[in-house]
Amino acid sequence: MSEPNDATFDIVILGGGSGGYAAALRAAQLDLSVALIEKGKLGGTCLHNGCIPTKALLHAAEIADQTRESEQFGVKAELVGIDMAAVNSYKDGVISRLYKGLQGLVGGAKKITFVAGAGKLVGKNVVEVDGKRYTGRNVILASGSYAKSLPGLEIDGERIITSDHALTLDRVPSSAIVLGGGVIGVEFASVWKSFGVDVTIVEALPRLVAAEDEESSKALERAFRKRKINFKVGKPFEKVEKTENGVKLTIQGGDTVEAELLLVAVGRGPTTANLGYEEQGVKMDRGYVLTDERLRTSVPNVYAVGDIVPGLQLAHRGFQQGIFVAEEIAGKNPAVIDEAGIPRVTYCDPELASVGLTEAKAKEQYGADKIKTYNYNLGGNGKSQILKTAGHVKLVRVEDGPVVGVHMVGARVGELIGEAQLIYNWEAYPAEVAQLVHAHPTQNEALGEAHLALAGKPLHAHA
Amino acid sequence: MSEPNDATFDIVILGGGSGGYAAALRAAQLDLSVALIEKGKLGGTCLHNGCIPTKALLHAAEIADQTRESEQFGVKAELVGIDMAAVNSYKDGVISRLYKGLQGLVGGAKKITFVAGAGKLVGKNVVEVDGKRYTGRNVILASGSYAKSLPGLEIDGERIITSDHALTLDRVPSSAIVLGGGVIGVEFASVWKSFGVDVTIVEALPRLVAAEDEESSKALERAFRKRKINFKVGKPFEKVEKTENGVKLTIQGGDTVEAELLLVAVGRGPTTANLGYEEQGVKMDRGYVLTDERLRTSVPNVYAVGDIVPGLQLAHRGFQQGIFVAEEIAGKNPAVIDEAGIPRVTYCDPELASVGLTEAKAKEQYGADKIKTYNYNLGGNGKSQILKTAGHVKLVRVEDGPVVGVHMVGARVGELIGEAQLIYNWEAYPAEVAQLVHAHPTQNEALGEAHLALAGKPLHAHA
Amino acid sequence: APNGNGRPAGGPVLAKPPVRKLAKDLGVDLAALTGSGPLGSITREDVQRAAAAPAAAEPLTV
Ligand SMILES: Cc1cc2nc3c(=O)[nH]c(=O)nc-3n(C[C@H](O)[C@H](O)[C@H](O)COP(=O)(O)OP(=O)(O)OC[C@H]3O[C@@H](n4cnc5c(N)ncnc54)[C@H](O)[C@@H]3O)c2cc1C
Ligand SMILES: Cc1cc2nc3c(=O)[nH]c(=O)nc-3n(C[C@H](O)[C@H](O)[C@H](O)COP(=O)(O)OP(=O)(O)OC[C@H]3O[C@@H](n4cnc5c(N)ncnc54)[C@H](O)[C@@H]3O)c2cc1C
Repeated sequence: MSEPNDATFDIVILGGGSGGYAAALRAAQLDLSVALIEKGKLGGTCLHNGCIPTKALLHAAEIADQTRESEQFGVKAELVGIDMAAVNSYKDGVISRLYKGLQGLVGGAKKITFVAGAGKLVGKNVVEVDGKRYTGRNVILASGSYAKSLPGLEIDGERIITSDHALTLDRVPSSAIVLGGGVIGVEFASVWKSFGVDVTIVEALPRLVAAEDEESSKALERAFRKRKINFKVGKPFEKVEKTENGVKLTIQGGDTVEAELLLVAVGRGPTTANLGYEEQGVKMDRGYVLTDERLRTSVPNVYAVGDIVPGLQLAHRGFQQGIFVAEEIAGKNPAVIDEAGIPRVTYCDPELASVGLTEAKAKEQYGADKIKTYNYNLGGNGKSQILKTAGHVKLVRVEDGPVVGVHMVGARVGELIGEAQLIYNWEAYPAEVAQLVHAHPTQNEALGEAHLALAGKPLHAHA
Repeated sequence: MSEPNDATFDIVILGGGSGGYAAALRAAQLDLSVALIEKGKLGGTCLHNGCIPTKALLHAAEIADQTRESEQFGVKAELVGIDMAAVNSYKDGVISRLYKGLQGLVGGAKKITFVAGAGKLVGKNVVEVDGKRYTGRNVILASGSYAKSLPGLEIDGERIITSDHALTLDRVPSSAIVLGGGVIGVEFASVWKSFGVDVTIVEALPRLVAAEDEESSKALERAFRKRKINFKVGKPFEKVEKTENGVKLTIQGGDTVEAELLLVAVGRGPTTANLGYEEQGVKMDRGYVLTDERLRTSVPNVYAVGDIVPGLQLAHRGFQQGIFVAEEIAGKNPAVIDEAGIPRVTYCDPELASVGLTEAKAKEQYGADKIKTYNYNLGGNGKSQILKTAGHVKLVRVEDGPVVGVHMVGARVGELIGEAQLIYNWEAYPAEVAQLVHAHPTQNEALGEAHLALAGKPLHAHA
Repeated sequence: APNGNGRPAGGPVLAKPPVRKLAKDLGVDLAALTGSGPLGSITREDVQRAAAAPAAAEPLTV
């Protein structure tokens, strides 16, 4: 029998970020009782320190750029400057409105008991918070991630910072080094450049956004060069020293960069240390929780979702996994999630968006001779011309088969990924999309044009 | 035998606008010989006096608005004014780049003979241009449309103008009346308001954009009220008088509006008069060319596409019909076009986008008790909050059946219509879209959320 | 050869893309189904019927 202080639930969820709260909301809809344990703020990284604040900064950045370039469109305007206090209050306003909405959803769900506090897995199906034990017929681990650093790189929060600090900076630095040319790195580099900062990205891999299709990286690099965002790729960082007014970073080989501050954006590590996972027998790998494709850990009835599960670290992957596990527990037998079918958007300027396989991966998987690609240049797309953006929509298909990859670069192309997501996941053939002529003049028309071309019937394009 | 001066083609196309040139390009791909006859500029209304220039103006308008409101985002800027000469040269630059591209495509197609001049149907399969006869094994009528006026409303091109004149105005008027609250009317009203003009729309029907779902009209009217765009709906125009400095318009019932100029945007009529269509036996109705669902006119081997065919007057409908007829003539037996499946976008601020049936139409077609709707408010959508836009995504579905209508309002929602177009045309069920959790934080996520909710599993929304 | 649904030769099984995805999720082999939809296309109902009665759908072998 349990202590009077203790409680039992259908599901105990450890962590109230994207993965955890999505699982809680879906479970409650399925009439399961839930304890949702969160030591910080409901909404987690994404809402408070991730997706939302960065995208608010990126939108302020877009407005700064458009104002700066407004004369090209016939609008006479003068950019006076960036008021970081006002930028931050705009950003915080967005967060707090969404936070309130989310609290309303979780608070309004009768089946969810929200528990504020730090939890630890103390039994195979028990999480303890401040001495109180929450027993779950099922447990979902959803403790998320934190900004990593590298050996020899001590984050001081002043001159050497992570995205957490960058999101609350009260000034626009004069110059900055961004260590890491992945998603988070290029997003901050883009924001800062728009705000007038002299930015240099340092990336050990041979190209920016190395997880993307190679042509996407090339197009981004071209655009960044035009924007005068400096980047040095292909060599790892060696050391960092503090200078009188900032930092000096040395790249292997001796090249150095100096700036007012250094943003360390070298990836995110799983928040799993000292949470009792290993002790309870949960199989782990370098801090990540291992699961099968149904998100079951090695311990029966213990599941894991979100950034602690190896793979894409994206909020909507957390949502999808959270919903999946709730449905799985409710016996709904949901379809396994295809990780490649999860859309990926990078919100720098120009934006990148992709779903499915890169050309290289597709060739590896199907054989090089079985893969056809088409690259539709946004130069032929009226709306993109109107926006004065450059880029492309690239399709990867299996010969006589479906589209298995969509890769886009250009201002605002992130919004086209919804359609691409259906095409990839529903295994549509180019001709099936081509048949549906897209709205003119939109950017999504470029997706239509690419499919027309790949189906052998280009409209506003050469074959 | 034909005169030495004459020529015979697989297809003779009368009119080189969206419908005509799409047919020509597709036919050439299918190895058919084509004569493409155009009296004005290749590209027609859409490229030179329609879609493209209006969308360039709307983008300049967006930039003006964002500059005006930049402080809300922390960007200090000052809007000095609109330089109409510069706006026009930006707009003309976009047109001329696209025009050059199109000329390259048509000129590069060996099977297409471009004929500059005004054509007339002088035989059932013969078009005459400047005394020369072009005989087609097939003929496609694609002569497009012109801006209509109303009895008692004489267009003088100065104070009483159509969209043709509005697109080349060399100044920003201080005030304007827009007669007609349809797509073209609300787009110009939106542009002018952003440019600082005092605008009033007068519409005889009871609501703006009356062809759209009623909730879309309501949302647009709410937004326009907030933007201080005046509108008077529900009563027809009675008369217009010129005043010392402008015009005075009287609405039935006696209400009057005065302004510097009056834009007449009461619809577009088919360009079919004196082109020999009736004489050759082509069945017509009030100037429109009647066709069956395979776009055949009443005369064998004579087809019609684009704005002269009753239905939606949209460029991409012209593209789709042009491609259809070329494939039909080539014996490819293409699938009949579902007119409701053609996406509709109105590019004012906020944008409107829809595909499929309105709620009212769906109820008429399936019975009121068989129709379920869901309206997802953009208040819950992170990216829309970041953009500070209001609006909604509304879905109309058949009970236990597919989504049969998607209706959206909000900044930039026009780009979401590509996905909605697949959903409608592929007859997807809400649960099938809901399964694919959308990228966070995007606006297309709102489309995902609406499907989640309609599938009974809302995420960031109440049920 | 092309058909009334506009799907080219060498194209996918005659079913709308979301229906093909549904079949995949339910483990139904579309190639083994006869479509009851327009022009012999496979409908959602065809897929669900096959998924509900896999054993019964199996031809008896002697
Ligand atoms: C700068 C930045 C930008 C990003 N931008 C995007 C983007 O645009 N799009 C996108 O899809 N993704 C983005 N991401 C990634 C996204 O934020 C994560 O993928 C997502 O938050 C992962 O969700 P999660 O639930 O796994 O973890 P988290 O959101 O990290 O949530 C985990 C929660 O668990 C709580 N927790 C941890 N330990 C305990 C404990 N012991 N007891 C109680 N509670 C605990 C934490 O406080 C936290 O709230 C971004 C990330 C960053 C850092
Ligand atoms: C202001 C405005 C904004 C618009 N915005 C959009 C939009 O954003 N999106 C959209 O989809 N649609 C839009 N449209 C509608 C779109 O322009 C039309 O639907 C489209 O152009 C129709 O194509 P068409 O080929 O039928 O006719 P047209 O484009 O009008 O082409 C007909 C061509 O035939 C030629 N012609 C006519 N008679 C003869 C003759 N006797 N001999 C030789 N040539 C001849 C004409 O010169 C013309 O070039 C807009 C229209 C206007 C006016």
